[in-house]
Amino acid sequence: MLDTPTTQSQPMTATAVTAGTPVLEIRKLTKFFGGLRAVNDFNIAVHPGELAGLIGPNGAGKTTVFNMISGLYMPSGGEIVLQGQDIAGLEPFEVTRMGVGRTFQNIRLFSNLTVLDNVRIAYHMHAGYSMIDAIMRNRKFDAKERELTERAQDFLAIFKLERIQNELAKNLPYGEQRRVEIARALASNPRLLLLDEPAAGMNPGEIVTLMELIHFVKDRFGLTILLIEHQMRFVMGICQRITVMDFGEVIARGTPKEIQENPQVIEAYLGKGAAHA
Amino acid sequence: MDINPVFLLVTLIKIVAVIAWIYGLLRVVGHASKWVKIGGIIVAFLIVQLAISVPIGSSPILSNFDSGLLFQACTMTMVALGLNLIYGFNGQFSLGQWGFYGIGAYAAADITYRWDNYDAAGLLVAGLGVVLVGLVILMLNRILSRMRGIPVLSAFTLYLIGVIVAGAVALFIGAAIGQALTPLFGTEEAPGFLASALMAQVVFFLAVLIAGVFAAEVSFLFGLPVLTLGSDYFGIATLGFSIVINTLMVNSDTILPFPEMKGGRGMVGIPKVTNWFWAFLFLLLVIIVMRNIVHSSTGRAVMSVREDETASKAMGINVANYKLLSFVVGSLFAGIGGGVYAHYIGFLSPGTFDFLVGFNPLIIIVFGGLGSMTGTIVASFGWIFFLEGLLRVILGQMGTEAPTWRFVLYPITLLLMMLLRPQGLLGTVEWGFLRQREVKPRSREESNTVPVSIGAAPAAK
Amino acid sequence: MQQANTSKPSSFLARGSGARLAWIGKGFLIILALLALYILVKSFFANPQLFAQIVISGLQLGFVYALIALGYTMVYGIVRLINFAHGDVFMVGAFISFYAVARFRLHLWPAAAFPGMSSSLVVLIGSITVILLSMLVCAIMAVTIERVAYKPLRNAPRIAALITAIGVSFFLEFFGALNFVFSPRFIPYERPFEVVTWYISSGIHQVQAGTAPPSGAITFSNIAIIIMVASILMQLALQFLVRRTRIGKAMRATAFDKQAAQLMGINVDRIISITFAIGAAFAGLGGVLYAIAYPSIHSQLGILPGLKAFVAAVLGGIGSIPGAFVGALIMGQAESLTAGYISTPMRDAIAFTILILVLLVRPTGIFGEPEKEKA
Amino acid sequence: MRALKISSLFAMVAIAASACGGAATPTAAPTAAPAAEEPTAAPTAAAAEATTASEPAAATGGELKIAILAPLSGPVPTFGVSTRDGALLAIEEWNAKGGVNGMKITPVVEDSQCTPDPAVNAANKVIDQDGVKFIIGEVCSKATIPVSDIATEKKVILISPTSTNPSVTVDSKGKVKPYIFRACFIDPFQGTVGAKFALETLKVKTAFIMLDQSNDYVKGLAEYFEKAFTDGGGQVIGKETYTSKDTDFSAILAKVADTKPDVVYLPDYYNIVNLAAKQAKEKGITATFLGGDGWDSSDLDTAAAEGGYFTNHYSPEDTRAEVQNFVKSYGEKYKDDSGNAKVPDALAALAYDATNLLMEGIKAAGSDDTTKVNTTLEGITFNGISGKITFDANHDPVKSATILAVKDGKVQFNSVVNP
Repeated sequence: MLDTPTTQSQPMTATAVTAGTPVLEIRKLTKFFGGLRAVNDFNIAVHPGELAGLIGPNGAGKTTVFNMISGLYMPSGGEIVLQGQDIAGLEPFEVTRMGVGRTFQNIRLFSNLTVLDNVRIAYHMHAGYSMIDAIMRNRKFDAKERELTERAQDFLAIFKLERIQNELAKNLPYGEQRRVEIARALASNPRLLLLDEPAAGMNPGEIVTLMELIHFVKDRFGLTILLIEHQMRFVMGICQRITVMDFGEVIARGTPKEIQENPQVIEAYLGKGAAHA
Repeated sequence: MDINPVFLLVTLIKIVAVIAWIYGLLRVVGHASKWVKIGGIIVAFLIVQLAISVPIGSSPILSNFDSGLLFQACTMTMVALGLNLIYGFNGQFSLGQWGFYGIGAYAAADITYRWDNYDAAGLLVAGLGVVLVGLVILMLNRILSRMRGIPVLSAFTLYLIGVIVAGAVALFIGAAIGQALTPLFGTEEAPGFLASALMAQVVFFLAVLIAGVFAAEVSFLFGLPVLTLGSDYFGIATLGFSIVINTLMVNSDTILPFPEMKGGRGMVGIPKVTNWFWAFLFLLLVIIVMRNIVHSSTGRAVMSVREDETASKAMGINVANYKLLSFVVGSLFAGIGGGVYAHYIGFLSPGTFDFLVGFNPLIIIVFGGLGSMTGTIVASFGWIFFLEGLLRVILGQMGTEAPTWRFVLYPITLLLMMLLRPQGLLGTVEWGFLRQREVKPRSREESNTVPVSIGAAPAAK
Repeated sequence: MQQANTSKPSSFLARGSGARLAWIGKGFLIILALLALYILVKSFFANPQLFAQIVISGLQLGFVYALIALGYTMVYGIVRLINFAHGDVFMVGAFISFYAVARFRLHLWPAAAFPGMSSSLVVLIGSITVILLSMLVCAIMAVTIERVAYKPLRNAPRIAALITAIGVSFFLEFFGALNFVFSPRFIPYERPFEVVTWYISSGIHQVQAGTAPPSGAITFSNIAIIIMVASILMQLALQFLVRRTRIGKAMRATAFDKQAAQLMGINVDRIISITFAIGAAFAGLGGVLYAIAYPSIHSQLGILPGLKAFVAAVLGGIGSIPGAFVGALIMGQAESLTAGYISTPMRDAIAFTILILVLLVRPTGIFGEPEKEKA
Repeated sequence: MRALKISSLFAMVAIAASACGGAATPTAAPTAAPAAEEPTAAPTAAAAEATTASEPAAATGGELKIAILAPLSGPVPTFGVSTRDGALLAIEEWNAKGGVNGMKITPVVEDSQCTPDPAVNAANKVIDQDGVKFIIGEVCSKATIPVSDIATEKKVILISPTSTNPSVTVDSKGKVKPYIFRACFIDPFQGTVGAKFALETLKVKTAFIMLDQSNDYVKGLAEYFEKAFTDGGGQVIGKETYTSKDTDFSAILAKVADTKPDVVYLPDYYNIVNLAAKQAKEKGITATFLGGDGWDSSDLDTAAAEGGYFTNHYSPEDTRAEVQNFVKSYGEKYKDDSGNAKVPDALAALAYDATNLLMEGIKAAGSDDTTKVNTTLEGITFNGISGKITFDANHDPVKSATILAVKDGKVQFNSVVNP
């Protein structure tokens, strides 16, 4: 408590990162749950402006990797280097403050709050006024609150959510909830965006829209994106480079085309017999 | 005895009038114009003040019975609002609110008691102690918040040591220079500056604030480690807290060094300073502060913790801090409520702060609707006026055996209410001032974003 | 907790600077534990007989708590409801047996039905009848309460059911206090069988009324033994029920995932009712034994034992049956030893402080399963 | 908008206003207590309010309202019921005799729960709404103390039957509160009597004191017993505290067994005695139990307390006519669950005495003017169930104590100790 959210007037585009140095570099990341090895010796490097994909069958450990990057799980070993700084083991809110935004596999909106509030909460750490300002309702509060609200509304406008900004999040249909969640993740001002199965539960038409949307936000905000996805079509259509996991280990990496032809991947997805078929 | 319908009717009308008054007050405070606001507050104050003090015939509209209920409702509102911040808005199931209420009551009463008994050293120690402890906590908080990964228990131990040191320093300073202040009180015949009538009011005001802050400090120390517990476990720990506090009250003269609190015998000699003005002022303050917190970025962060801790963390919100924040602010309100209560009733006994009675604020906020400030206010007033007002009037008229039925009817009402409206009386409805200002959607032209052409919204409706 | 074994010197975060202070918190706890240990050891050597006596009384208390705590923990495990009315069911159990014994002389029915039966057998069968009656009435009552007050709220917010639980608790306490129900008085309880006390002093001897046992003798009574045996038996029976029977399996399934259990064809409503019934039956048994041990009953009798038992259940890890048992024993000892050696008026305060400290070290109680990490 | 600033502005304005009159607001309310009234006759709400107050005090004829504040619900309803029954019996008897000064007495029973807030509400209600000028109650000191302040302010006569805390009749500065009386003797007397009895009659040397720290009544008795016992040459070899909610006394009793005192002083209510004495018996403790008036109840477990003694206000076996008549009429009016006549306990007797005291006071004053009644009560000599009562300077009654013995399963009269 008692901390004042830092006033960071960052531009809406992420600070330029020297090309070549990865935004995110994970080395030898390992996670045990009790005796169970969920992730073993996981390595990945995501470069600035890249749209990288992480795929694998159910239970391969993809979400566990995400949870370790965003600080929800404490890694059992390894390094997570975000722009030259090791963030392994930091509290989630600290990771977020360092510029990592994420969405969740099963949508986690603040369901009893309005869409606008959902997005405004994401910008809380940059709100720029303290609780004392809020209690006094002074000029600083008014100015910053207006700025913050307008900013949030900008995001909503981008996602075509401005008409429903005062709806409670729980009352929205699924597709809109997804978009609110992405808008919210973007509002936290990330450089690296982690998308956990953004296309889950969407029909092909929606998926196309979503792909356009992701491309748009990536270019619009200069983001680096790492996404987990089940739907091959989606991943193959959007990602530049793909890493495949199975049983907590990386089994393949490469361009979509390379991955599609990799027998190990086919085996992991379709079972042993399939590769020989 | 016969049932007297006039009494019943009058009592009912009074309840309706009180709720109408609350509605009016909230509307007026929420008004855009500054002058309507000021005028409205003063009018709202005066209406009740006149009803209390100006007799019609030989009895005022609001008799002592009614005004007593009013004061109790005001303090109950403060306590319940605090709990609503903790539980309703932040989702931390706390049963310890009554303990903080008790702490506030005893602390404020002790300060004014010392003032009343010309104990300058005691006053100094109390004031200084609370301030120093507060400063130490703030200072340590600054230092510790820079350290990463400090275990909660270690932080707690450090705070505890800091608080003990601060308390000892206050005690030392108070003892050293306290006596020098005694002449300021003057004598019984020629009261000095400190003993004047004006100072009685000022001391009371400060005492209530100090008591609130003291309750907040205790809640900080207690909440720091305990808020790491999961919801229900936290509830039990806080229940334990209120029982520990109650036990300490019973033993305040033997185990704690406060002979004037007289332990289980109850503390007498507390000046009865609370009047409608103070009750109203503190109520208004609590309502305004609460509303301003809730409808701000801080408030949204607090609510996000209730909605989904994990998502909240992923949005960069320091969940532990916001739990602690709402717990401390909620306890501050309870402490202030306790201070006001102590000076209304003029007598404190540990029995008032028994854990069974401590369920009342919880019942009230659930009744009113979790996360609804209006609901809490209305439910607090309604609850007191129903249980202590209406029920007393009805049963009092039904013969000598009927009053034993009071606590049979009350739980039945409780059950029916919960079964019929599990979301609470008002759900999440807010009135006037307490409503969040609606933000108008910005049209595309206004926004400075580039129009996007990503196709129509997904069809999954 | 596992610490990331990173060896990254470049980290500007100075991570670990706080973690290195972990010894402060641990030290604090260790000092408290040592203090408690010191008091106990010192008291033990000062007067071992007294110490043993206090431990025995703590055991008796703890086993009664265990009987009540089982009900709390079962109900919580299945419907996640803190059933505040459970303590009052316990009270009703005590009253049912009181009426059965004092009014209807039910404990003497074998003598009336089979004249010539040996008196000890009469007492045995009679007492068991009374106890079974209490358990049955409590079970029926609990199921009724569940149907009326909790079931309609199963899909409402959890807090709504908690408030109705408090309401039911108030209702039982104050309805019971009405003159024509249990009356508001503290009623001297008539026992179905007499309490016999023995003392250990070079052999076991019975305490004769009016004569003091020799100094240094440790006394214990038949009711203490009955409470312990009953409590342990019930614990074992419950373990058997939950682990080995179909109903037990259904209970565990329901506790694990109500919806999935329903899909598996389990009648969840029935399982919940059974859970309430079993918990209440144990409370009823506890009520009778408690009243026999502490023979003064009134309508608010259940509040404090109920609360303590609940705390015991939390201490042991709510939802866990052995946890409730162990928690109750710890609670009994904590109370008894505090009363004996630290300060009687602070007994509850210290019991709760212990609870809070245990929770800080093990946030879900001693036997509680750690809360699932969710993401 | 700037609601906070505005409210603080408002605060300043109002502080200025209240500095002169703020503190006085409660007293600014009219203090003339509303008199008896016929509420049903009032046509409208406002008129009802007005009639409550404006009808002149009926000195003769009409109605005299007496409020009985008793804890009928809450933690100790049993005390409330006894108190109410005792007081109602007295009122009934007076009404049968034609009332006081020709006024018919109407009781107003209110539940005050033995807790400050409800007690204050109940008091305010009976004073403001019902226009009562005389209160019998409350039972518990912690409820009577705040009520006594209200009564003093409103010039309402209050006689507490059983509140023993000195603060009931004396304020924190040591001044006697006018209009406030009590019908029971206070702790110093009873504690001292108990100690004297132990030393002189029982001729014991060592005592063990068990007390409830949170109960001022028990604490007071224990304190004065200890003082008198030590002063008289006895030795207090142990002192252990418990709380009123305890049921298990084994830890304390283990210590009692260990120290082997001659007497155990347990000045608590019968419910605690039932438990503690019974457990002591089962543990083979042979010390004599000694207690105070709290033991007095038909629910005292005589088997548990066998061999014990306690000081009391009266004995139902007392042969005085007042006592026997009281016991008889109480038993006729109130029956227990199985239809047997109830034996009045000390609470009932004291409530009965308190009510009679009040009536005598009103009768002697010749009117229901509380100032006059106050004066007559201060000088009254009244022969009640609990002995001859006069009031000392602190409005505490000066009267004799009775010592009762529990013997052969019965409570028997032992002796009377005069002050």
